[in-house]
Amino acid sequence: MAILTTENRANATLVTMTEKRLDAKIAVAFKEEMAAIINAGATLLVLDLSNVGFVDSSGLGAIVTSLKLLGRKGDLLIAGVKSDVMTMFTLTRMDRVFQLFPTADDAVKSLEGK
Amino acid sequence: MAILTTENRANATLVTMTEKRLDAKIAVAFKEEMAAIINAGATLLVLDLSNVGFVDSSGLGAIVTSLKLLGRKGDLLIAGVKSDVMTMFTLTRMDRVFQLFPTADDAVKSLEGK
Amino acid sequence: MPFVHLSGNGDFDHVRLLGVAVRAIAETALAPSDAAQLEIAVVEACNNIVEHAYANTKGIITVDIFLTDQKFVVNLRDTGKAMVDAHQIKDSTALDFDIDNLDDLPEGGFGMFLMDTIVDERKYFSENGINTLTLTKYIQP
Amino acid sequence: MPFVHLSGNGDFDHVRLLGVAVRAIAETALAPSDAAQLEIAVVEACNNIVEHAYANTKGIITVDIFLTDQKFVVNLRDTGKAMVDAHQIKDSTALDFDIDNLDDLPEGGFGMFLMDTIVDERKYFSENGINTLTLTKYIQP
Ligand SMILES: Nc1ncnc2c1ncn2[C@@H]1O[C@H](COP(=O)(O)OP(=O)(O)O)[C@@H](O)[C@H]1O
Ligand SMILES: Nc1ncnc2c1ncn2[C@@H]1O[C@H](COP(=O)(O)OP(=O)(O)O)[C@@H](O)[C@H]1O
Repeated sequence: MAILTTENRANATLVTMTEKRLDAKIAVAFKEEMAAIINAGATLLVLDLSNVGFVDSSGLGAIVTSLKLLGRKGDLLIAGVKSDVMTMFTLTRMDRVFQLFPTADDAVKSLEGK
Repeated sequence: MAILTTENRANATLVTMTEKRLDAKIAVAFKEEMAAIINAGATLLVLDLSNVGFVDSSGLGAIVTSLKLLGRKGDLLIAGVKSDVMTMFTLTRMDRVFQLFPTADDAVKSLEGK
Repeated sequence: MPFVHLSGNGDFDHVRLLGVAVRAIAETALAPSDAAQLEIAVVEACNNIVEHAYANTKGIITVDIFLTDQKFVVNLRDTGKAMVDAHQIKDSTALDFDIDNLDDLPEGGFGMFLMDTIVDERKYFSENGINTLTLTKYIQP
Repeated sequence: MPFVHLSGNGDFDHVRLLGVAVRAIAETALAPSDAAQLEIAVVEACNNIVEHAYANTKGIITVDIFLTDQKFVVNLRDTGKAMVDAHQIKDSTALDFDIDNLDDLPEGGFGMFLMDTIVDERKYFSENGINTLTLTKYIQP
């Protein structure tokens, strides 16, 4: 069962998290599916978290792992972060590491021309 | 601590439930406060349940008790029932006993001229 | 198979807390509206334990939740007075009232009816002073 | 004083269920956003029990909740490996990274920091093979 779905949107790859929780139970699967997407050649990624109501530190760590794997050659933008999940980003200062956008459309648009 | 607040609205008494749950813990207090309102002379009542997210059979019974106390001389309209609470009314057929209105304003308006 | 154990004192304060906890756990497996209905069934069962089994004496309510792909099972236990004849308590009369006759309207007696309407199976047995009520909700695939 | 007892197996499936149950109970006493944060703290504590105390062996996580007007107390117990020196594990280094240096970004190690940021007190002790972590959140009057 895939926890991520992908879709080409302009020059970006929109990655949508389908599950409601990104936690320790699912963090390894998340990293593996992200790695598959990145290894298949995607470099401009938008991760849509609008279905996600809970992220723990394993889940957040899994996103950081994906960013590191992508490296400096790409971009990983995050969209649709709900307020409870945003707390996790701000408490850990990850809101300053990632570019966060209200919606996937906003994030896709910001990548145009890159 | 009052669980009901009252307000005069046109010819109706608007009774607002302030708590989020109308259950066995609070059913007796609810009946007592409703009795005080009815015994003080109110006959056209609108009960606003828009703050209420959970009603059990004790809570529903307490509303029926109030209706019976009011008797045929008055009216007890119910407003703002959320969908989870509506289930309780429909499962017990009480949706056919009570007149239900989307908002307190709708209920107050329906009593005009009574 | 996930299994969570909950318990609290047999009073209405704790019934609330057990109710919301069961609902939250149910929401991980059931549709939100089904989880909300399950909270009603569990609260009715707990209220009965407080009112009839413990009848104002002290005791513990134990709630065990078993969760499979096929069903959500809630096992409620108490050590109070056993139900006299659980199978004789039918749901059929609870709704047998005239909606236009004010005096006829029921102010209670909905508990068993609600449980039977909401869950797919209700089983009760009493053994060695422990009363066990099992409520099972099937999960649509 | 309301007191609810919860328990489940020490694995990530059960951590989820314990987490949502604690949050639902917390919502009866705390602001929704505080209850959401408390879920994070409890899930981090439970994840640590699964990863470090039980470290892929089997065991039970017990969560006791005490609720007063002043505080919401969550007591987590396990029977796994005790923490070597709970007081030496500081929160100070977790956030000590350069946000512009990709290689420096932490992929973990946030658990203790999050607990300390979210709750007002964290206490740990280990006795007779039972490890107890107590997280206390004060309730604003
Ligand atoms: N847990 C229980 N222990 C003992 N008797 C019970 C229990 N639950 C229900 N009963 C009996 O069954 C009857 C019907 O219960 P219920 O439908 O919930 O209505 P109510 O509790 O409002 O009377 C109760 O009045 C009581 O006599
Ligand atoms: N319940 C526990 N039992 C044993 N050791 C623990 C426990 N919780 C935490 N630790 C130790 O404290 C360290 C820091 O924990 P934490 O801040 O949650 O980060 P992480 O678990 O991601 O390493 C862990 O790496 C582990 O060595």
